[in-house]
Amino acid sequence: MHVVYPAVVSALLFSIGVYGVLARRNTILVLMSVELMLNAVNLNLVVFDVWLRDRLHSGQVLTLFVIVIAAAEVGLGLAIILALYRNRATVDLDRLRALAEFPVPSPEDADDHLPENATEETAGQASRASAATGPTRPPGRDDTPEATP
Amino acid sequence: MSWVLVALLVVPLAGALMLLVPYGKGRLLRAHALTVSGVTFALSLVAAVAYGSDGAVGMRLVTDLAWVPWLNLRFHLGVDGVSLPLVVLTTLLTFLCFVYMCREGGNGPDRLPRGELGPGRPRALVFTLLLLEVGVVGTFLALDLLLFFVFFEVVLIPMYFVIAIWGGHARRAAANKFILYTLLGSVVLLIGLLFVWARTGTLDMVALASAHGAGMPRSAQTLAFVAIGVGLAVKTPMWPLHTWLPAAHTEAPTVGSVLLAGVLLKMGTYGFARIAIPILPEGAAAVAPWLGAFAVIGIVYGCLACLAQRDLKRMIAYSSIGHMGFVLLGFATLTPVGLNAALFGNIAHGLITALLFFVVGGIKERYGTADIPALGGGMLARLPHLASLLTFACVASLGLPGLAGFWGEMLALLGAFDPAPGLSRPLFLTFMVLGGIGTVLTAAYFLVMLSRVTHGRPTETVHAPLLAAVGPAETREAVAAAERVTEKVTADAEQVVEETMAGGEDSGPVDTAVVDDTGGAMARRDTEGARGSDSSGGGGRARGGRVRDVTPHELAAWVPLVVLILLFGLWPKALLSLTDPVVHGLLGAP
Amino acid sequence: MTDVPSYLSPTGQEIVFLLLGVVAVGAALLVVTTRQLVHAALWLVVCLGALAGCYLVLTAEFVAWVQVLIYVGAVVVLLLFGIMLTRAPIGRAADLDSRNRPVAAVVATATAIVLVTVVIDGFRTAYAPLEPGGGSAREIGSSVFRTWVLPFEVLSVLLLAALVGAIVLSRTDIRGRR
Amino acid sequence: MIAVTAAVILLPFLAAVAGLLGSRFPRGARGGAADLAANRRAALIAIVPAVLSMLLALWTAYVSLTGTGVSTGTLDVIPTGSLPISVGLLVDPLAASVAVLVTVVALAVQVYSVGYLAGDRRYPSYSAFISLFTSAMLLVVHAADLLVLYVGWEVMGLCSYLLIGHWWEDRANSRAAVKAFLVTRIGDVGFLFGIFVLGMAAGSFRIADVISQVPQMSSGTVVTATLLLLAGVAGKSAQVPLHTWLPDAMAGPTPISALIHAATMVAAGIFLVARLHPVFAGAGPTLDVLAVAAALGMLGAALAALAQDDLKRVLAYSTISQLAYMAGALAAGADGAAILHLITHGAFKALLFLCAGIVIHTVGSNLMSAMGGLRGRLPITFVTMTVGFAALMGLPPVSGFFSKDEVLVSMERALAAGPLTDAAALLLYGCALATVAVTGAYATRAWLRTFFGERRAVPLPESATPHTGLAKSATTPGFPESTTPHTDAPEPASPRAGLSELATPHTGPSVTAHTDSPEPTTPHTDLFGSAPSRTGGLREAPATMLWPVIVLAVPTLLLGFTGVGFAGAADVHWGTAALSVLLALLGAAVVYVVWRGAPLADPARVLGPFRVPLERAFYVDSLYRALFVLPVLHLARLVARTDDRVIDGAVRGSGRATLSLSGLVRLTQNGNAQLYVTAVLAGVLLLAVGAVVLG
Repeated sequence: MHVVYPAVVSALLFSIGVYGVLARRNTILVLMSVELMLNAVNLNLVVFDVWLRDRLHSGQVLTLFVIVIAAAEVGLGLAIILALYRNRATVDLDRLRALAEFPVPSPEDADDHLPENATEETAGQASRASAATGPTRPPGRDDTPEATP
Repeated sequence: MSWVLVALLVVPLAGALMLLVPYGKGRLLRAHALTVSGVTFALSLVAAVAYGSDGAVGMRLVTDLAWVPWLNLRFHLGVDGVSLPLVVLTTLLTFLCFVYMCREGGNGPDRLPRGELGPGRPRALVFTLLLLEVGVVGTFLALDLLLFFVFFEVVLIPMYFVIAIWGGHARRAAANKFILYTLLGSVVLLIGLLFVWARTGTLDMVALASAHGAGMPRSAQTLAFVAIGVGLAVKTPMWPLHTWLPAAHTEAPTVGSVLLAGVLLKMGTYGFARIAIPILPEGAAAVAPWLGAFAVIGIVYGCLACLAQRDLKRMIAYSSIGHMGFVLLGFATLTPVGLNAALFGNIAHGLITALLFFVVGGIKERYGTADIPALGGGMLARLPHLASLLTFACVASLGLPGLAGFWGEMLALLGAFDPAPGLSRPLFLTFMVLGGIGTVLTAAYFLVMLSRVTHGRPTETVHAPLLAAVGPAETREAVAAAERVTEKVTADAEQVVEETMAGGEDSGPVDTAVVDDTGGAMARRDTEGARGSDSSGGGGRARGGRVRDVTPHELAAWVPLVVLILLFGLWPKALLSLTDPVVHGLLGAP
Repeated sequence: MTDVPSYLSPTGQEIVFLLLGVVAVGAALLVVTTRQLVHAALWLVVCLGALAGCYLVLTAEFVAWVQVLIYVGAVVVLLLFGIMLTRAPIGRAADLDSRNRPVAAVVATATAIVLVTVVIDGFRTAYAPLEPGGGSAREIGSSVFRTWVLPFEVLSVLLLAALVGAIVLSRTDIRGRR
Repeated sequence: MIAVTAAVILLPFLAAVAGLLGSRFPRGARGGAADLAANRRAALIAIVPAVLSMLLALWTAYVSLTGTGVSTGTLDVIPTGSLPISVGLLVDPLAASVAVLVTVVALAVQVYSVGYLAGDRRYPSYSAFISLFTSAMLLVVHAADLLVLYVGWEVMGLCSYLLIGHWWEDRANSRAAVKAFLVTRIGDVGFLFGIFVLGMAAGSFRIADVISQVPQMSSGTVVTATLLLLAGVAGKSAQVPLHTWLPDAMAGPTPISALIHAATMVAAGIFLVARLHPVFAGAGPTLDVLAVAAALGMLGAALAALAQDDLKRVLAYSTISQLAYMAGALAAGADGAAILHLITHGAFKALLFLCAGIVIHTVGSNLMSAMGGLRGRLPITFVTMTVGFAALMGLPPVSGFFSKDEVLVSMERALAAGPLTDAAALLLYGCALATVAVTGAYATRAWLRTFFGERRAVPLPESATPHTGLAKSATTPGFPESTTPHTDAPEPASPRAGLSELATPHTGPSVTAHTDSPEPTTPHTDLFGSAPSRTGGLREAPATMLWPVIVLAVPTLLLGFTGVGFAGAADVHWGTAALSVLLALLGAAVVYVVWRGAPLADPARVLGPFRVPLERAFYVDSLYRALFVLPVLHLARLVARTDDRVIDGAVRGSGRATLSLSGLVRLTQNGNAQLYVTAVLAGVLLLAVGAVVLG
């Protein structure tokens, strides 16, 4: 069998997984996309094992390991998602903005960037706080994580 | 004898490291600090003695070890007439700072209390200051460009913490400004040093200096001089790169201010004398007019800014800018006399400004403020000795002949009168005239300040901040007294005055016409303090229960400075004979 | 590898593989584009099943069965449970895609182009003759328990850790230290 | 010889050090008895070296004048990298005779001060400062190197600052002290630059070398140098345009006025010109400038003196006027005459000030409107002060007559031949003659208003005089009398008043006129009547104050006869002398006539509308204030603002700019993990593509 066929299939699967990870909002869907990417890798491993006639069967064994780890990963990932759901009542990725530099005023318009007025206000705070010196601690950082429902 | 220089670095470093072992508090910490700094000072004196005074040129007591061989970096130490006085000044000032920190009473954060460790974190302060000393002494001793830079940088961190931890209200901002600004300068300095390295292939200052810029074209020298000069000028500080200084001085604790003004600023000017001018003579010649212009602007500008200041420490900080302007003017002339002037001015400024900051620190501790209007007047009546010392320091700082401040300024002006060949004489004559105007303005702001603070009637003083000048227990008592007095001011006033009169007729009188609530409280506190002073054993507390005049510890810390100011003022040869031969060598002049 | 057969005369195995591959890729596309959560999980089953078929064609039978058992049997069920537990909407939902979608499409397409180009370029001449029995349970089993026994044991520890972690995470009565 | 001279200089210096450190040593005690003890010790420390120094100076002068002439000695040479500074001393007749003047006046002032400031808590520092002052002046006199001279020159400025501000409780005194220091410092900067020019041109800072090198210098150099030196001279000797500090300096204790305005500081400038006379002689334009400044100064100051009501200010303006005489003589090329006048003026002005001190001490006010009719009460003072005034007017046979005659003759000669241009010489001579007349007028006026007419004051209790230094109570400064009822407890006033007096309550309003209150006040007659007085009425001052006066009166009377020979002039020039005496008497007569008409009123009233400008000394102070002080202060505020807003603003602005830039970058950090991953993958892709394409 031409190695190109499985290799192309796995590449396409992987890209589809990438798209899923990047484009899907629901965390469980993201998890599924991750599975797709893992499977793409698995396919590659198997093909190369066959192609190279590895006497130790490292490719296939590694595939087995990956499958096992993937299962564990899904279990853990789901546990995390559940914990997240308990705390935030949502599993939508783009509402989980605890890492945001600026506080997100409301979940509705918290998509890609902040509304203009919020930026200006915080910038103003920053400049006032740092009037005396150079950079200081960014303001409003500590009220972000728990405050947003 | 070359071990002396290494010991100068090792002793304070070891002293600082020993503090990491938690072994003792109070007295032991005091003894430790005094011993370590005292030994270091003694070592520097040993170095001075070993240096001799035969006037020969060249480095002495050299230590030259491989440091990072694959980069050809060397641990190269040495001392000559330029660095020796600065080393001694550094160790002396550090020692005096520790002596000052042993004082009793007061509420300054920079104290080494006799008993338990207080909130001031004295152990950390001692550690920091010793580290600072290592850095400064190393800077003055280093003869390798990168070693110099390393020590130059080592200084910043302890100073940052001194300001940021033990400083005043706005200390964080001041400390941030200090470190960012000076780091910026250091980066430029490093670029300049590396540029020199790249062009000449060596980092050895002695070799570079004796080459007098051979192997570097004029344009490259100019570039390197500008980079190194900017880096050093930030530290010096030169106008307009000075704005970190007032903020840092205003917020730093007394010992921080003393070391900052007395020693740290000298690192910048020392760099000019040691690196910029000897290594890059053509670059220096190209940049000297600009350097002189900035220096002169700094002189006049600093003086004018001083005239408009309200805060004493801030004023002295600005006066430092003016004085360092004279030092830079001396360098800019590129003449032996100018360099002599700059080096003399360095030492003189270190002594005088250190004394000024000490005294002002004492004032701030007693009055709780350094705001000139809030101080009122009549300090000569209230605290005669302190005010006399302030007067002395101010007079020395304004460049009175016979005191150390004069010679540096006069010689700098003399150098500007006759600058090195190749420099525009009319330009430097203009600089000289502006510098002369600067001396008048210097006298003006110091005298006006003295007039406002030391002269006049003590009753003009705002008394309330004085409550801050006592210990916590006394403060409570004073507050209580204030409340009592506020209740029945009129009834108490006469009695208070009588008590005051009975307590001590020497100090400035309290004019009952202006005894208001707080004034009454103050007098009250005074009298009560007088009664309690015997038991509290405050030996420095003046008779009559006023705020203490100069205490023995303060006197012990200040008198050496006074003596040295007088000595160098009356006998400038003591310093000039050290620097003069070296300066000729640095300039390659006969 | 001079004896590479022509691409123009595919063997039966290749045709089967390609068909299964098309199914897998199409199902994967549906997984990431469908508007219904549960459908996505089901399309995932199709995709993984097709992949298992691929493994079979590639003579890796043991891996194929494991794939069916663990992925199709366990993982997808787990995912369906997850969907239920998070009270995800059953039926069509409009907002399963985030606003990042266009960018994601661009990046994914670019990834695909790069990968496919590289793969085709790299494996144009590679040919793997298929010999049955290479991936039988015996072969793999002896390999795992002879050569790879240490990683295998480490993996079991990992699984245990994952188990414990999942329990800790999902139980509400275990609190972190304050 | 040099060693002796060094001792002359060092003795007062050591006295100063000892007085400052040792007066209260070792106890540092304060309070009545301790203060008195400290004062006694300080007086001893101050006076004994002064006596020794004077004796040595006399011996030096004797040796120098009779035989050896010039001798120099160099102690050490200080390398500067440029011209070395040679620390050396110089003795020649000029220096030796001025040194005698300095030491004698200093001793007189020290002795006088013992009485004048008895009980002042700050007497030890005061006497130490006088010693330091003396030492500095002697250094100026004997310095062999211009920079060494400059050291003494500046230290004097400091001492005058400290001494004028002796009663620093009063802001006005403090201001006067600052003003004195600053105005002289302005001149001193020019002086320093002049030294640079001279030294660099001559290749040495040694005075002898400089003088010997003058012929080799270009005339431009000499003129520049001398003009710059002249700035310093004008500052120290209170010449136009830097004279304004001198009248204000009267805020100091009266002995200080005597010291500064008679013997030392103001003399230093004249002395310097004489010292460098060969240099100045080679600079014609400078002499013209000096002549014009002197001419304007002498007449203007004399006119200003005519209108003052404050006795000390009268003397101050007369000092400016007399110094201008000397400067005029120097400009006319007669350094001998100038020095002669310097010495006689030193004697008689010190005498006048010390007498004025007694008068003020007794009356308790500086204002002449509060004096009058003191002739009978203060007979000794009256006599001595009359001698002083006579010398001031230049009446024979007092010393002033001879010296002023010399000066006038030299100016007259300058008309015919000399370094001056004709116009300058004419102006100088004319002004000098006019000044003689005006001098006669104001001296007479002061004399009459002080000692004749009706008594306008009864004595103050000395405890309440403003000079006690401690007396803070009554001296709410500048208050019009009787408006401040003092209800407070008895003050711990001056120990001079005796602690026992503390018990005596002030029954009446005890207010004194303030030292510096410029406006004439109403008579004090009824204000002090009830105040208790230790002395029980007007009486002569204590002996320590009288003796110096008497001693000083002797040279004032007799110095002229010895000086005739000294100045090198053969004898008195009777024509000029007659003219000047006539003019002086004319001025005196006018004043007398006016005064006779209304003995209580001020003769200055006939000046009419000119009086106010004269009293304000032609508004020079206001002019300077508007021209220099205010602009500088505005500039200072501007600079402070600039520093805060522009320079520091730039620094802060850079910080703020960095922050806002970082704010831009932070916008991407919106918390969306998908975006992050997208960016990471895109980056990886780019890298991969880049690696493939470029590699």
